[in-house]
Amino acid sequence: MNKKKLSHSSLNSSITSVLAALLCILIGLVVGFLVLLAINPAHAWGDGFVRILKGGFHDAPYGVGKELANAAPLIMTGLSVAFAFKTGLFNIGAAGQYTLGAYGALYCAIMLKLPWFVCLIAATILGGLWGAIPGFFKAYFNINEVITSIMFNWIGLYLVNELIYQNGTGPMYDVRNTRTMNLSKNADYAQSIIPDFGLNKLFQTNSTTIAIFLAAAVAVLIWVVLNKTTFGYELKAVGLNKSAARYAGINEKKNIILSMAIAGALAGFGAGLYYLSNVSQWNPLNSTSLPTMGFNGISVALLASSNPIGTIFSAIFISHISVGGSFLSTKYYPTEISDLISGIIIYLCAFSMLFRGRIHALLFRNADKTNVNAEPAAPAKPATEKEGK
Amino acid sequence: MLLLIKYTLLYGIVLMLVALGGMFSEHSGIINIALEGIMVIGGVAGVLTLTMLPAGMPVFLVVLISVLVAALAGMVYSLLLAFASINLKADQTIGGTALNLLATAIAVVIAKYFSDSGSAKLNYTNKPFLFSIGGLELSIFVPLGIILLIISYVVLYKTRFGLRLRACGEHPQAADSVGINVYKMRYAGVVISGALGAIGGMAYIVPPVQTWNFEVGVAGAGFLAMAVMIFGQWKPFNIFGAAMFFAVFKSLANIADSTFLAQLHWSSNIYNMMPFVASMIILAFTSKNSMAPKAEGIPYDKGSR
Amino acid sequence: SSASTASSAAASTASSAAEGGEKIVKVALTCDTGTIDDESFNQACWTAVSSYMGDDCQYYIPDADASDEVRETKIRQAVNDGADVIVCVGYLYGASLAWAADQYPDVKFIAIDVTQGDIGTDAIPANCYCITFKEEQAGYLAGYAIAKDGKTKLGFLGGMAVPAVIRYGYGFVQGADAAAAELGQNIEINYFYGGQFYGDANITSRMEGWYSNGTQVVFACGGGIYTSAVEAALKNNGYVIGVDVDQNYIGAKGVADGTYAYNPFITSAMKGLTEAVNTALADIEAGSWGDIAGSNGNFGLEDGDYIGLPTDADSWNFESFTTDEYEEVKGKIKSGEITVDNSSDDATKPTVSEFTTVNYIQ
Amino acid sequence: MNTKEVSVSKRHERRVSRLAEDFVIEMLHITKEFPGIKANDDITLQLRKGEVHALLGENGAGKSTLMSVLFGLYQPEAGQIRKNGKEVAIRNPNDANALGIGMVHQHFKLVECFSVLDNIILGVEPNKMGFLQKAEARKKVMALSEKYGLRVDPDALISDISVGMQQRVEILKMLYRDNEILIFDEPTAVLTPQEIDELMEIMRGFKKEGKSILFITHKLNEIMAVADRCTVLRKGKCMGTVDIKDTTKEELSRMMVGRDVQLQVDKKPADPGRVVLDVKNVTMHNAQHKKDAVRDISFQVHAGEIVCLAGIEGNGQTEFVYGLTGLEKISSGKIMLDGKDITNETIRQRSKDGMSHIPEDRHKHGLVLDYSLENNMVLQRYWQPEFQKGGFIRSDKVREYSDKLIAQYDVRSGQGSLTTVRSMSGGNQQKAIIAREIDKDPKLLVAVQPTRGLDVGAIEYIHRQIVAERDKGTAVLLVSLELDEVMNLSDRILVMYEGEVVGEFDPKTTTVQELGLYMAGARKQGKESK
Ligand SMILES: Nc1ncnc2c1ncn2[C@@H]1O[C@H](COP(=O)(O)OP(=O)(O)OP(=O)(O)O)[C@@H](O)[C@H]1O
Ligand SMILES: Nc1ncnc2c1ncn2[C@@H]1O[C@H](COP(=O)(O)OP(=O)(O)OP(=O)(O)O)[C@@H](O)[C@H]1O
Ligand SMILES: [Mg+2]
Ligand SMILES: [Mg+2]
Repeated sequence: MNKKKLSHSSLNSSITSVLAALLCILIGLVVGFLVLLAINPAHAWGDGFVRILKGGFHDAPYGVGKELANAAPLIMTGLSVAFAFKTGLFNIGAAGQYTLGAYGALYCAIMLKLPWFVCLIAATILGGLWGAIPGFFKAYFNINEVITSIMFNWIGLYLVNELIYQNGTGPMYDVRNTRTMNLSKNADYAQSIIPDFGLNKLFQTNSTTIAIFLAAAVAVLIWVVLNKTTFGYELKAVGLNKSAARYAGINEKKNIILSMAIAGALAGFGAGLYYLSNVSQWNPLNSTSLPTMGFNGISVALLASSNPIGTIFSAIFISHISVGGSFLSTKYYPTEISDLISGIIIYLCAFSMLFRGRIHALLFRNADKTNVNAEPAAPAKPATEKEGK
Repeated sequence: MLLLIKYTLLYGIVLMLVALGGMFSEHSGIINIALEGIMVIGGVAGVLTLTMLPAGMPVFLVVLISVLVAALAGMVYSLLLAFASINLKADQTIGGTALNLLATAIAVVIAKYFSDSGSAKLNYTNKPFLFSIGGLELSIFVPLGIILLIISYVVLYKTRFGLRLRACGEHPQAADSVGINVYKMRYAGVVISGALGAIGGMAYIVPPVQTWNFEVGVAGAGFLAMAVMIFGQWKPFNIFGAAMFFAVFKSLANIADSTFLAQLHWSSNIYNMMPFVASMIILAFTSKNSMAPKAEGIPYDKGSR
Repeated sequence: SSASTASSAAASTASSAAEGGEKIVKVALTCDTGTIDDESFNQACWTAVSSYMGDDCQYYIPDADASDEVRETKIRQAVNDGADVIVCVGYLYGASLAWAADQYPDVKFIAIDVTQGDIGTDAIPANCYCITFKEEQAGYLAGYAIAKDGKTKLGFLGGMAVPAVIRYGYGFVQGADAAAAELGQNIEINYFYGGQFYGDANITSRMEGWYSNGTQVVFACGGGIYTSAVEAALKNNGYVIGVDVDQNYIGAKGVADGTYAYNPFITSAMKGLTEAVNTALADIEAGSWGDIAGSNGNFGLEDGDYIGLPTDADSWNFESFTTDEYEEVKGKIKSGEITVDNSSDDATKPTVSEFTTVNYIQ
Repeated sequence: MNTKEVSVSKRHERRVSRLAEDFVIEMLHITKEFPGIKANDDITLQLRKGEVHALLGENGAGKSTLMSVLFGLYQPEAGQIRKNGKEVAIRNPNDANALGIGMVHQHFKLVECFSVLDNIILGVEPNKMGFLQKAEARKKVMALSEKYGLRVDPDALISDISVGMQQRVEILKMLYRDNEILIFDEPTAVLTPQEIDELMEIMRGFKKEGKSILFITHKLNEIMAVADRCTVLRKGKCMGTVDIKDTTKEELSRMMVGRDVQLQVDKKPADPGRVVLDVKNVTMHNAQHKKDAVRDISFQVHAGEIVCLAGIEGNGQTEFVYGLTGLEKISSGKIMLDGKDITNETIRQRSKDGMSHIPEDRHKHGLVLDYSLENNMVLQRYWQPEFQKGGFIRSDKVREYSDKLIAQYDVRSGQGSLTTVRSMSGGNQQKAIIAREIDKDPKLLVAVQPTRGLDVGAIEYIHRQIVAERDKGTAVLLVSLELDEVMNLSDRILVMYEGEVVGEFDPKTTTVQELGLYMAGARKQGKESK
């Protein structure tokens, strides 16, 4: 009977979360449409709203391929943030960890010419290291990870730029392109590119690799770790109550660092997926903005209410509307409309707990009314009285 | 040297203003991570106002109106944070992060809408904001900032409002139990931070150039200001000191090649990194007795005990 | 599938136009970075296109940090929106062009600042016409003129270290060096890339550092970055040299509306963007696309007046340097008497005489 | 109301008590609901002028809620409040304050980093155009402090002063506002016996001044000592009001829980076996102060006996327990558990070696409040092969085990094993911890204030569990501030003062008074106590 109750109530809560997310999306889209109307009413529907809604399908299959190529790293940064959330930490440092991951992947690909999976591992490790630092500061100095992560985002950016650029002489730096070497332009790097198994052909793109499947697989793995293992139990316990975890014999310092390291590793892995799919190259001259992938990860995690499986879908959605936004005609609309929409959605997500409550109340009003101080079930009582004496 | 002072002041005042904003918000119990976004909003509002004011207007009025509009915009924008985190009890860091993402998008959309060419670039004049004393050119934001600093100190420590505000950030239940409206005080804290943050955003953009591309945002200055606030231990004058400390690094990074530091041949990446590294080190040393308001980040629920 | 219909539709209109006298239906301009109103590179090209085409044109600019993929998407979009001629502005389009030219054989591509090397194919694709300029010559002229004009402390402020900017810069150094050697006068050049194509407090403060340390003129070479140089110059009675187009009008406008106390633009190092784009579009409509397609028009002084300084009285703000001297040195370049090294490798700096000190700042 | 009626009512107190004029405050038919529960169900409480009126009830009976309604923190769904016979609306603490109602909350409402003075004036700051005028406030505070013997240093920070002193600040807060009706919500839970006596004295003083007092406590002794009348609540309902003169402790507790409660634990004499815990010369440094928190402590606990560490709060008990259980490192000394040196073992290892720990602070250490009850039930054992296989949690086994404990220990909650522990009442949370720790079958049970803040029913239950554990042969180390508990439960008592063990006693031969002297540091046994 209890089992049934569990599956029932957890199903209810997932339905509620999904509905809440959909509601956020709906409101975001409506506001987006209003903005389109305000800017240029004549084209708001066909040239504006429909393009955003259609996303990659506006230019299928190419657009869809692009959407997937972008979704893969987004799933990972989303997972990075979501994983940290689940363990009680706010990883706003995914951008920095992603930066380091990019460096790791590109260094192994360009300098060491290693196979793609090795490069991916390198990206994961470097991202993990960069994530571990704020974890360390949190564990040993009790400094809020948010502030540390923010600082290490910038430190990471400057560091990686310096390492790659080296005043224009860096061996990974392609002076002609002002980017790192283009992996697909040189047969030397072929083994470092993630295989695509015909996906590029299918989508008529150059960078749709199996990255999306790798990312989805990792998401499932993270879900299992968090929900089914003792390791996940420990991590969550530390996140929810450090002192109690310590009391329970869990090494809370180690676990905080581990949590952040894993979160960082996930972000680093995402960078690996992105750069090793050769979606883009690193531009070390850019010293004023962090990779947006890192911050969009926060959006993804929020939209998924930190459910690892949910990040797969929310990442694809975010990627969908931003590809849609990029198909907006500059003649009528700024492409930033899609950023605006996702910004609004995330803002709404920030208090989606409220929606969730309302939706839950609406849907399951009669299903699970509970009384906190309920008397225990009848048969339990005599047994305890006997026990007491 | 004069130049170093000038740019240290210029940049330091920006950081200080924004950090003071953050301080008010945190003393009321709300972590305002949206400062970066508020700066952008303040910047775009102030700059737009500048472009729209008629040419012949007296300098004094130009400054007054544009700064007020910026502050107002920041206050309105910060209401979004206040609403989410006070009324709806949303997670403050998450709400703030969302507002940061949103701010740049809003600023770009607005700037593109208003600029003639459809780019996110706005042209304006900064003349009304500059004046010089004996060869040292300063922006109006320097005296304004100093005044706001002193006012901040007085308000925080010498007035009834300040006492109540701090009580709300330290122990909202206690404040509530003596009849202080915690929600109202928190709104006040956040809105003040909106105003200061927005003025800071304008101070960041306007004095040094007369064209701004809003796609750039404010390049992390808001986040740095948060570091300044922590480094300054949530106290006005300490924040001033911390801001100047950061600003010296920043200015050195830029004018290093005009000073003896040019010999070191450090790249600007290294200079840029330094304030962050320095504040990490200092944070590590001062972490043991942090003065952070105790209730910051925790939504206040009248019902909970 | 909507894409394929769209592109085939575009293709068919293009081909029918070809039969009916090469009428251009729609031109798309795609930029690589910066803004459309950067008062230089992008803007000059856009002005050329829009004044030629009227309403039948549209521009596309990706985000600041876009990838090849994104640029390909921009081209795709342009085709989907019905463009039959696409002007790709900026060397970053190289890789995307390799793909696009292949993908859309019926679309005509005019690629500005793009070389075969940038595209990376064995030959320039048959439906692509590359336009490049010898920026080093423009830089040389500016450097020579300013040093000849008696300025001894110069500065070069690049946007990002991209090939065109580097050529301008190195040309500038070579020109200034040549004048210094001629005059037997020691000169000093601060050389720096801002890493961005816009001005802000960082750049302004650096420029103020230069000017207040005696730098007289800065060659501001990188889209919107000039704003910082101008800002700093005005505070220190310094001057700037414009780039790409005659930027004197910016100063004049500033003086007129009171933003600037005086016009700080001494001169500008120009390349004939508008002319080149206009000529190419006219060639298409005149039916001579076949002559230029698949080739690289590398415009320098040898080929005509594609490069130079503005000689209008308004724009000529030198103290002593005369137009005659200018014509003389220009002639020498034209004739090949002077060759300007056209390296655009950031890592190898131009060689200079003992009169010149270049202070490369990282 | 008029004076004549007052004097009449004084003469015929009992008979005419239903006359409205008799009371300063009347709360009539108050109902207050929270989601899922009626915290107050048609409760009527009438307070006379100049009386101490006690409010008694189990945990969660609704006492604090009722007082919060009176103080304007909550709005009732039904019922009315009258002051001096006139109906009043109390929408917030300001209204309450205006009516002369003040409250000392169960958990102090003081801003730690503010000075005493700032805390007192907060909310009613004397000011000129918004600028604080502290000088006059200081004068008034000093005068009040003088008058009622409430010694405080107005400039000290709250974080630097003792709990007793903090309570004085709370009381001064009420007096500063000229309150006539004073509510004390469990004021003695945190005080030492001496401080409790002091507080009782102060209350009597107030009574003499004509102030009326509402006094919530779980300690029947205190009610008997100071209260005039007592209203009893049970599960949100009013069980009636009685005169203290006419009642007994037993009757009160029966009213409260609805059955007879044994206030005295009956237990067999102890039968101590082998030495289970051997503490040798343990010293611990204190992070904040130079003085050592724990100084050279040595003692033993045998199997089958309950040894109690008694003492006033802050004399090193907490630190010592942290050292013993591994939460903190000890500076020197040695700890042996059943013959094994565990001085440098990890917390996990100590647990494996047979140590169970009922922590002092159940919210901080004892529970992960946002975990489900079942997850909390295995907090100390989730890693055992019984509950995991290859790193994967065997959730069916966890559920089974948790259901078993819940049934066995009568842990009440809304959704059984799936309940989020945060939503459970304090008593049931404590029961869950006790179930978990006892079911581990420990060799040594360290129980720190196992009944803090619980009602007599829950206390009785927990005491029985601890005695049963002892009878099974477990060594029990009890740390308690509650002298009744100490006397009731222990087989041996060690008194700690300033980090040292200053005496060892047999509960059968010692008295509370004697213990009090040792706890206050007035006396000290020779070194033989080791
Ligand atoms: N803020 C709240 N939200 C929901 N339910 C609450 C809230 N406060 C109290 N309750 C409910 O009201 C009941 C009464 O709580 P209250 O705090 O008044 O009890 P109490 O008698 O003071 O208990 P204790 O002796 O432990 O202090 C509780 O059992 C609880 O279920
Ligand atoms: N904010 C809240 N939301 C929901 N329920 C609450 C809230 N605060 C308290 N409760 C309820 O109040 C009840 C008792 O809470 P309370 O804090 O009074 O416990 P307690 O018995 O006094 O324990 P303690 O001695 O630890 O204070 C619990 O059943 C809990 O469900
Ligand atoms: Mg209570
Ligand atoms: Mg309680």
